[in-house]
Amino acid sequence: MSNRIITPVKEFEDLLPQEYKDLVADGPFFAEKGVDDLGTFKEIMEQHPHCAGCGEALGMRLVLAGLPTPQDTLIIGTPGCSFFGLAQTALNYSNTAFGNQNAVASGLKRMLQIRYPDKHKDVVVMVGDGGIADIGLDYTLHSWFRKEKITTIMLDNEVYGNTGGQESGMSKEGKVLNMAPTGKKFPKIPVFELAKTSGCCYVAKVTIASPKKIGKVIRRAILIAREIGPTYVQLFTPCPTNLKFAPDQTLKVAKEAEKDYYPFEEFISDDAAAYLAKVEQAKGDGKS
Amino acid sequence: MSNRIITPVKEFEDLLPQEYKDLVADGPFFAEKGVDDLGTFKEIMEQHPHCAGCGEALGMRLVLAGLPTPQDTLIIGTPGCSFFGLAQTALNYSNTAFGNQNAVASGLKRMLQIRYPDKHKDVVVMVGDGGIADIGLDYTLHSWFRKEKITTIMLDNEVYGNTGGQESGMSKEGKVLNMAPTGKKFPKIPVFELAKTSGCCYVAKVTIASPKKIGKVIRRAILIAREIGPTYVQLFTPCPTNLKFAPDQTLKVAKEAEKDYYPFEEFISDDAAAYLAKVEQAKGDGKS
Amino acid sequence: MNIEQKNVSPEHILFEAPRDKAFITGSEAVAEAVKRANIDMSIAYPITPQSESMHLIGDLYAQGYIKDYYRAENEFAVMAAVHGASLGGGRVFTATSGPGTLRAAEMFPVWAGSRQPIVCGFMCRGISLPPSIQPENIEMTFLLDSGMLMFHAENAQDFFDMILKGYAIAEKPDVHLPVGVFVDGFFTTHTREIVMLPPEDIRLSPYDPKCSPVPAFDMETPPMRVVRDPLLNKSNFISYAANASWHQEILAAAERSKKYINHYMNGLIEVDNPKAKILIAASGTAVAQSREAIRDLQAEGIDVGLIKVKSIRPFPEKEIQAATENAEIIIVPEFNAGGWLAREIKASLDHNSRVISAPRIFGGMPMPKELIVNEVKHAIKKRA
Amino acid sequence: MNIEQKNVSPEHILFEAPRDKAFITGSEAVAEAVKRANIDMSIAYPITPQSESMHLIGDLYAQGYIKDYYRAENEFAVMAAVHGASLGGGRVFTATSGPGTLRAAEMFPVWAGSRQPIVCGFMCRGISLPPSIQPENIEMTFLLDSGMLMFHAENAQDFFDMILKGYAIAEKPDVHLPVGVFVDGFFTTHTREIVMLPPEDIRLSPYDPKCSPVPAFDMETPPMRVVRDPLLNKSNFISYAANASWHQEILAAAERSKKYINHYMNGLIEVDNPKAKILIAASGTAVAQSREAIRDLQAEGIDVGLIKVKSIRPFPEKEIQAATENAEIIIVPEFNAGGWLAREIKASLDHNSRVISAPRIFGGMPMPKELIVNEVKHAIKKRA
Amino acid sequence: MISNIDIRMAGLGGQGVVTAAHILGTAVVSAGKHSAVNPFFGAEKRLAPAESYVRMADRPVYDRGEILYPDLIMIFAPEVITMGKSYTMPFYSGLKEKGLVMINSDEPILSEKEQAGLDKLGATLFYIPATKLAMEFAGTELATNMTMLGALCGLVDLVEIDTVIEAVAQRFSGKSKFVASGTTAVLDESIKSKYAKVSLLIEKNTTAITKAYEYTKKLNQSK
Amino acid sequence: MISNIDIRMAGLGGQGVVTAAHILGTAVVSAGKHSAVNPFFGAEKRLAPAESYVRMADRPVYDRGEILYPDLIMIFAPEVITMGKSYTMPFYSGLKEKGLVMINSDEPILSEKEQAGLDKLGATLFYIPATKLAMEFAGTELATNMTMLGALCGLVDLVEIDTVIEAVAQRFSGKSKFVASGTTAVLDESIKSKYAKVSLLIEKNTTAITKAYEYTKKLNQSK
Amino acid sequence: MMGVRVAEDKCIGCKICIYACPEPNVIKLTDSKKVTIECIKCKSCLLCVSACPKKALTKDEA
Amino acid sequence: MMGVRVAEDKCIGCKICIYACPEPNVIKLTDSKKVTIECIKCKSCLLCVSACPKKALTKDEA
Ligand SMILES: Cc1ncc(C[n+]2csc(CCOP(=O)(O)OP(=O)(O)O)c2C)c(N)n1
Ligand SMILES: Cc1ncc(C[n+]2csc(CCOP(=O)(O)OP(=O)(O)O)c2C)c(N)n1
Ligand code: SF4
Ligand code: SF4
Ligand code: SF4
Ligand code: SF4
Ligand code: SF4
Ligand code: SF4
Ligand SMILES: [Mg+2]
Ligand SMILES: [Mg+2]
Repeated sequence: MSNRIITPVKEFEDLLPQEYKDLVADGPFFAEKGVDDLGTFKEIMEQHPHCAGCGEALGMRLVLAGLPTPQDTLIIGTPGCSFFGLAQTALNYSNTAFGNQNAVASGLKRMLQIRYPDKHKDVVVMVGDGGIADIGLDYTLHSWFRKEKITTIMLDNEVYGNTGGQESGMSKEGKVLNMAPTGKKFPKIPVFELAKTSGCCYVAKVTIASPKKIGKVIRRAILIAREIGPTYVQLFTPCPTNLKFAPDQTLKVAKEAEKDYYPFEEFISDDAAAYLAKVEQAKGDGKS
Repeated sequence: MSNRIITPVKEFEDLLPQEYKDLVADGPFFAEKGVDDLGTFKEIMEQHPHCAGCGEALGMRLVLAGLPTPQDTLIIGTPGCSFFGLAQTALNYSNTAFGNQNAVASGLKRMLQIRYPDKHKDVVVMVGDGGIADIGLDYTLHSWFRKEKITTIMLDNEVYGNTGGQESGMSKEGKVLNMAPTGKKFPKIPVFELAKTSGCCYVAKVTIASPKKIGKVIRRAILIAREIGPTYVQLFTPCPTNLKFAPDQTLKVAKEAEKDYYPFEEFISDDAAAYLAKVEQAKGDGKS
Repeated sequence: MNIEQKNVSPEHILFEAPRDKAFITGSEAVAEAVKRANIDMSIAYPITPQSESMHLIGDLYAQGYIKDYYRAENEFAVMAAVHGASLGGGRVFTATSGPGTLRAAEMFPVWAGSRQPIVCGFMCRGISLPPSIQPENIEMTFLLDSGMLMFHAENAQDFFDMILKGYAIAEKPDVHLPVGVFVDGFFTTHTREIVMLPPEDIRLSPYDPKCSPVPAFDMETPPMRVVRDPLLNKSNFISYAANASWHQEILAAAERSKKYINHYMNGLIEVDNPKAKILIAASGTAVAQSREAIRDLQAEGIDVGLIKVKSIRPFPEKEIQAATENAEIIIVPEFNAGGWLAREIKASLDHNSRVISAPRIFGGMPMPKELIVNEVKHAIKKRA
Repeated sequence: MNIEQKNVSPEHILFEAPRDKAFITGSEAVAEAVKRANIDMSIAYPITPQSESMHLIGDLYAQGYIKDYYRAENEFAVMAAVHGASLGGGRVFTATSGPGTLRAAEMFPVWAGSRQPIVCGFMCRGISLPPSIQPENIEMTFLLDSGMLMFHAENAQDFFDMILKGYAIAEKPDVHLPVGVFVDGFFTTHTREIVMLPPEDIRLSPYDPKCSPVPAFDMETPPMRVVRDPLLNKSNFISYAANASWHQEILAAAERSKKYINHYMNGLIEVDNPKAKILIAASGTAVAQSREAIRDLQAEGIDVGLIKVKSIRPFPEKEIQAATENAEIIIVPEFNAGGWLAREIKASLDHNSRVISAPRIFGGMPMPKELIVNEVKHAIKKRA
Repeated sequence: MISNIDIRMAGLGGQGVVTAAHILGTAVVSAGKHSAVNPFFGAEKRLAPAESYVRMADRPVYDRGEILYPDLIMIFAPEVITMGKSYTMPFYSGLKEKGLVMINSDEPILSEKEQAGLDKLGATLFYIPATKLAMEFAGTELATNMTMLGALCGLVDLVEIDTVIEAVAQRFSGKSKFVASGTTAVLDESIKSKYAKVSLLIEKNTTAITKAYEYTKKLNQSK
Repeated sequence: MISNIDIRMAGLGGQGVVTAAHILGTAVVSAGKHSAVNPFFGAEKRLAPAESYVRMADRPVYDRGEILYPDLIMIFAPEVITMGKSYTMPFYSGLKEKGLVMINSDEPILSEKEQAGLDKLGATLFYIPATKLAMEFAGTELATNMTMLGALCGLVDLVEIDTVIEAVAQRFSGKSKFVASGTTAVLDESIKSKYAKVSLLIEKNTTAITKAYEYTKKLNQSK
Repeated sequence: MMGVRVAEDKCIGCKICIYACPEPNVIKLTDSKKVTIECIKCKSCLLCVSACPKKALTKDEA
Repeated sequence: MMGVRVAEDKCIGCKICIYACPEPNVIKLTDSKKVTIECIKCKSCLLCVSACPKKALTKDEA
C-alpha cells in the first residue's frame, strides 16, 4: 500500500474519525515501529471485546506491533477468539470457515505474487491452536509441504476459547475441560516438531511473557517467508476465562509455562539462516 | 468370529459356491497361515480388476496373507485402487468417503471394544498414499495423537492411481504427472517421520520386493496395535499404469526403489519393543 | 452412573412412564434424552450453539451413562467416526450446527446409504459470510435429499421427545435410516423452559444389531465376498441397477417410516383449528412464534389455524394437502433466507398461489409475533 | 503460450467472433473455455469425472495461459484456496464432482457471502453409498440455497459457452456472485461431440478488481476498521440487520443477474414449440434425451414441446409460469433420486398437478428416449 | 401479583445476568406459572456486554429470543449506560409505555437526553446500589445479580421472595450443572470460587437478596 | 452410405476401444455428418473390460451414454466372450434385429447357445483376424483397434476409408492431447511407445487399417 | 468499576506495564517518561498492576 | 492371449513367482513342489516370468 492511499485529502480531513487521523499521524504505516515502541505510537488494533486479561489479545497486540511492514500485511484468520481483536485492526483481515486459513492464505499469496510481482505482500495467518492443530492440520501441513511463502502464527491458549472452553489438541495432557470430562488423554500435539519435519524454514516457540522476543521472532518469520519459505511461530497466550485463573494472573501463567514446558525455542534452516544474517546485518537488526 | 459361523451346515453344503467351500477347507480362517504359506492355501482375496502387473494388488495380497487373525480382522478402506481388490476379499471391508478412514476406524475400534471386550478385533486401515497423506492427513495424524489401537497401512504407489495418474503428496519431487504438468514441486511427504513424532508405537517402511518382510511387519504392526497403540506400515507398491512402466517391471521398480530411496526401516517404541519381545518369544516368531 | 437404569420399550418411556416438570434449556433436554437412550458411544466437536449439549453428554460419559466418548478433530471426523461406531453395531449420538453440518455434509448421505440408525442433533445457525452464530435454519435445505429422516422440533420438549422417538423409528428393521433432529439454535438450545421428563431410572433397551437390514461390521457373519465384480467403476447394468435399487430402497424405507412417525410422534403434522380459512404452516421455532401470533389474532377475532410440520423428511405431502383443503390463505413463516419450507409446501399443493412465503427471518433476528400478525392481515387485505 | 491472445469483450467472444467446428469431449470444451477466459489462477483436485478437465487446465498452465496452478490437498482446500486467490483480486477457475462438491460444501456459501465472481465447474456424479462414480446430479440439490448462480449445461457446447458467460455475468459489478456451471458428468464430460469454438487468439479482458462491490484484499485500499464491534457474536440488532441485509443483497444480486443471463444466455429458459399442450421441462442431459424423445413422439404425431431450464439459480419462476400457461401435461425427467427440478417447477406453478416428476433416473443409468416417450404416452392415457 | 411481564436484564459479562434470569424463571415456574428465559445469543466475554431475558405469564409462553418490547429493564452496571457497553442503544429502547427501569448505581447517571426519553415513555426509574449491597452483605461484587433480584422482588410483585431464595439454593446446590452459552457458564460460575463452601455461598446470597428486597420494599412504600 | 447407426465396441483395457471410437467419430464428423462418441462410464484397468460407443447420423445426435440397442457390435478380443470379460452378457444383448457382429478372432469362438441367440436375431457375424493383421502390418497387437476399424469400413459403408486414415493421423499427430477417462488415455496412448516416431506410428497404422479394409472388402464381396 | 491509577512519583517509565496490557492504546508513555492510562478503554484486568516492578499502579476503586 | 507356461523340469519350487504375482490364487505349489498356473485368472503381466530365477516360466503365446 502506498502511503498516498491513506493520506487524507486536506479538504476532507475534518470529516474523518479521530482514530483514522491518529493512525495516519502516529501509526506504524508511515514510520516503522516495533514492539519496543509500544506506548509511543498509535497501534493498529483498537478496543476489542476480548475478556479482561486475555492472553490472546495481548499476544496479538505484540505480534501486530512486530509486523515489519503493516501497510502491506494481510492477515488471514479463522473463527476463534482472535477474530474479535483482528476484526478491530486496521489491516485487511479475512475470516471465513474454521480451519481453512492456510489454504486461503496459499491462494491469496500466490495471487498477490501475480498481481504485485515487485512488492512484498506479507500474508500472515494468525489463529488459535484449535484452528491450526485440530480442524486445520491438513491445510497447515500441506501449505508447509508446498513451501508456500506465508507465516503461520498459532495463538496457543491450550483450549477452544471462543466456543467456551473445550479440549483442544494443544491442551495439556490430563487437563479436565469441556468435552474432556475425565481429562485429556494425550499430550499437546507436537506442532513445533511437525513444522520442522514438514518444510518450515523458520520455527519459533515463545510466550507472551517475552514481549521483545515476540517482536524479534515475528520479524524474522515474516522476512524469511518473503524470500525462503514457510515459517511458523507458536505463541503461548493463556486464556484466563477458560483455563479458569484470575485475569491478573495471565502473565504469571505464561512465565511459569516458559520455565516449565514452554521454553523459547527457535529453528532456522540453513538457507533461512544465511538470508537472515544478510538482512539483519543490513538492518542492524538481530542484536536485541 | 467363531469358526462355527463359517462352517457350512452339512445339509446345505452343496448349495454353497466352490469358492466358499475352498475358503473353509483351505483358507486361513481355521488354520493359521502366513506369507510363507502362499501357494498352498486358499487366499481370501479373489479375482480382482486391478491392472495387469499392479504393485498395489500384489501388496494387498501379501498384507492379507500376513494378517495374524483374519477371522477377526476388519478392513477400513477408502476410494482408490485398493477398493477393487479389497471389495473382492472375504473380510468385512468398508469404504465410504475419501480420506475418512482413520476416523471411521477410530469409531469402529472403540465400538468393537465395547461390544467384544474379551476379544481382539483387529481394525486395519489399508488405503492409498493420497488417501492417507493428502485428503486424510488430519484424520490419520489425529488417530495417532489419540492413540487409537489401529493399524494403518499405506499402499504407496506415489500417484493417484484410481483417478488416472495425478500427483500425490507422496509422488517424487520433479515427477511430471497429471495436475503436476511441470513436475512435482516438493518432496515426498515424510509420513514415516510424522508417524514417529505423532504417537505411533511401531512404524515400518517396506516394499513389495520384500514379501517376507511384509509378512513380519504386518504381524508386528497388528499385534502391537492390539495392546500398545497405533502402528503404521508404509508399503511401496508401484503402479505400472500411471507411472508408465511395463507391467512386468513392477518388482524391478520396487527393488530399485529399495536400494535407492525406499530402504527398509523400522521404528519400535520402548513399550512396543518390550511387548513384542514377549509375544514373539512366546510364539517363536521374529526369527524369520 | 449414580442410578441403576431399567431397560424399557420406547412405548413405555414415551407413553406410559409418569413425567415430572423440569425447567431446563434445550441443551439440557438433549442430555436428558441421551441419558435415557442407552447410547453406547458419542463423539463431539464444539460449535455454537451445539456445544453445551455435547458438554453435558461428556458429563454423562464421565458418570457412566455412555461407554465411550471423545472430542474429534472436526465435524467430518465426528460424522465419519460415528459412522464407524455405528458400523460396529452399537447405538450412537452426536450433534452439530451450521458450518459443522456443512463441513460434514458428505457423511450424511453415507449414513443413509449404509442404512445406519444414527440420531444426530442439528442446532441450526447461520452459515456463510458475514459470520453469524445466530439462529437460522438454512442448513436444513442442504440436507433435504441426503436420505436422512428429518424432524424439526418446536421447543425443548419436542427436542427431548424427538431424540428418543428418533431411535425408536430409526431402528425399526424396515426403516434403519439415520434421523436428524433439528432445532432452531439458541431459540431452543438456550431457552430455559418447562419440559416434562420421564424418570431417570429407565432407559431404552439396547440396540440390537441383528435386527438390521445390513449386518454389523464385526466379522461375526460369514464374510463371503458379495459380488463377482465390485459395484464401483463399472459400466455394468447390474451394478447400475443394484445402485439404483439400493437408493430406491432408502426412499422406500423413508416411506415405511411414516407409520412409525404416526405412532410415536402422533402424525407427521399437527393441526390446530383445521377449519380456519387462514392457516399458518410452520416448523420449529416459527411454530412457537406463530402460536403467539394466533393468540393475538384470535383475540382480534381473526380465525387462524396452525399446521405444525414435524417431519420434514419424509415430507407430509398428503397430510398437508388434506389439512389445507379448505384453506384460502397459507402463511409460511421461516427462519432462513431461502424459504425452503414454503417451497416444499408449494410443491405439495395444487393451487399453491394460496401459499405466502413470509415472514422470512434471517441474520439472527427473532421473529416477533407482530410480524406474523401483520403478514396475516396483509394477506387478508390483499385477498379482499 | 504458443499464441498471442488479444483481450476482447465477452460480447465479441460470444456473439461476434467466427466459430469453427471441433469434435471434442466436454472436458476439452472446459479447457477451451478456460483458455479463452484469461484466468489468473486455477487449483485442482482429482475426482472422476472432473479430472480430465483439470488435467487439461494444468496443461494450459504449463503452456502459459494461466499464471499459477497447483493440486491442492482436497476439495475443501481447493475451494478455500480459490476463495483466497479471488480475494486477492484475480480471476480463478476450478471444478469438482459429487463427493468433492459435498466435501467443500461449506465454502460455496462463503464465496457468495464474499461476493466473489468465481466460476466453478461441477461435473455431477453419484454420491453416497453404494459407491458410484457414474452420472447423477443429486449434488445440485445441496447447493440450491448456497447463494451461487447455477447454470445447467445440456452438452459440451453449453459447457463451453456457459463458462465464458459465467464470467461475464458473475463479474458485473451489480452481480458479483459465484457461478456454478453444472453438467451431468460423463454424459457431457466424456462424450465427444461437435462444439463450435471461437478462435484461440482472443480471450476475455482481464478481471478488474476495482469494479467490485467489495474491495480486493490487497492492502491497497485504506484499511480502516469497519465497525466499532465485530459483527459476529453479538446480540446486536445492528449486526443482525447488517447480516440480514447482506444476505438480502446476495439474493437481490441474483435477481439483478437475470438481465445479464437474458443478454448472454438468451434467456433463463429456452422454449421449443411453446403451444404444445404437452411439455417436457428439463435441464442438463435430460434435455438432450428429451430432444430425442420429442423427435420420436412428433414422428408418431404426438405434439410435444420442450422447456430447457438453463438457469437453476436464479430460478426462472416467472418464465416457466408464462411458458406453461397452456400446458396440460408437464413431464420433468431427471437424473437424480430426489426430483429436485420437479419440486422447483411445482413450487413455481399454480395448478401443479400438471407436473409429472418422471422418469427419474439414478445409479448411473442412461435415460433411453424410450422411457420419456412412454412417460408421455402414459400421461396422455391417464388424462384421457 | 403481576402475571404477564417481559424483563430485559443488561450487564457485563461475568456479572451473572444469565444466572439472575435463570433464578427468576425457576422461581416463577415453581410458583406454578409459566416462564421462558434466554440469554442474548452470542458469546459472552468477561466485562463485555451481556443480556438476558425473562418472560413470565399465567399461560404458556411460546415466544422466545431477545425481548424487543420489555415491560421492565434491569441495568446491572452503570457502564452499560455510561460507556455504551450495551447491545441496545439507548439502553431503554423498546421499553413499553409506563415501563419500569432499575439501574444498579449509587447515584443518578442518566444524561438529560436519556432522562427525557424515559419521561416521554412515562417510565418509572429506580436507582439501586446493588453492588454496594452485594459487597456489604455477601462480601463480593459478584453477588450483584443477587441484590438486583432481591431489589426487583421488592419493587414488583412478581413472585414470593422465598421462592426466589429457594431457586437460588437450587441453582447453586450443584445437583445439576449450570448450562449456558459459551463462556457464560464459566463466568457466571466464578462466584463459587469466592466461597469455601456451597452452603456459605447460598447463605450469603440469601442474605444479600433479602437485604436488597427489604431495601426496595421500603423504597417502594416510601414512594 | 449408411447414415444412422449405433455401434458398441467391446474389448479389454489397453486395446484402444476408446481411441477407435474417437477416430471413427472424427471421421464421420469431418465427412460432414453428425456423431457423438463416448466410452463406458467407469475407470478402465489394463486388461479389464472396456467399452465404447459411437452414434452417427445425418441429423444432430442428442442421445448419449451407453448404447443399449446397438445396430453393430465390435468385439476387440475373444476373451470378452470366452472369459466373460464384458459388462454386457451375453455380449450381443440389446443388438437390434438383423444387426451386425464383428469379432476379432482367427476362428469361431461362439458357443452353440450364443450362435443360436444371434441366429434368432437374424444377425450377421464376421470373424476378423484383427490382431493377426495388426501384428503382421503394424508389428504390434496394440494396433488391433486400427485393423478393427479398417475391417469395419470394409464391411459397412459408413465413411470413406481415407477419411478414417486422416482421422488417425489427426489423433496421433500430437496437436492436441488425447482426452479420455482415468487411465484410459494412458492405456490407449501406450501404442505410441512402440514407435520411435509419430510419423512411423501413423504410417504403420495406416497400413494396418488399409490392409484390414481390403481384407473385409473382399470378404464382403465374396459373401 | 474500571480503571487503574498511576502513582507518577513511583513510575520509572520502564514500559513493562505497556507490554503487559491486553488492550491496545490504553497505557501510553508521556514525554516525561511516565505512563498514563486511558481508563475508558481499560478492562481492569490488573495485569499492569501485577507487572509493574515499582508498584506504581493500583486499581482505581472509585 | 493370457497365460504363462511352466517348464516343470526347470522349476525348483522356490515360490518366488508366487510372491511376485499380483493375482491371488493363480500360482500354486503342487505336492511335487512345482508350480501350476491357473491361466483363466492370469493377466499375463509376466511378473512371475521376470521373477523366476530358473527361467522356468514363459509367456503362453497360444
Ligand atoms: C466447521 C466449524 N466447526 C466448528 C466451529 C466452531 N468454532 C469456532 S471457533 C472454535 C474454537 C476455536 O478454538 P481455537 O482455534 O483454539 O481459538 P481460540 O478461540 O481458543 O482462540 C470452534 C470450535 C466453526 N466455526 N466451524
Ligand atoms: C471427496 C473426494 N474427493 C476425491 C475423490 C476421488 N478419488 C477417488 S480415489 C482418489 C485417488 C486415490 O489415490 P490414492 O489414495 O493414492 O490411491 P490409489 O488409487 O493410488 O491406490 C481420488 C482423488 C473422492 N472419491 N472423494
Ligand atoms: S475466552 Fe479466553 S481467549 Fe477468548 S477472549 Fe476470553 S480470555 Fe481471551
Ligand atoms: S492404476 Fe495402478 S494402482 Fe491402480 S490398479 Fe492399475 S496398476 Fe494398480
Ligand atoms: S511498569 Fe510501573 S514503572 Fe514501569 S512504566 Fe509501567 S507504571 Fe511505570
Ligand atoms: S488493568 Fe488491564 S486493561 Fe487496564 S490498563 Fe491495566 S493491563 Fe490494561
Ligand atoms: S520362481 Fe520359478 S523356480 Fe521358483 S517356483 Fe516359480 S517357477 Fe518354480
Ligand atoms: S503373468 Fe502375472 S498374473 Fe499371470 S501368473 Fe504370472 S504374475 Fe500372475
Ligand atoms: Mg485456542
Ligand atoms: Mg496412490
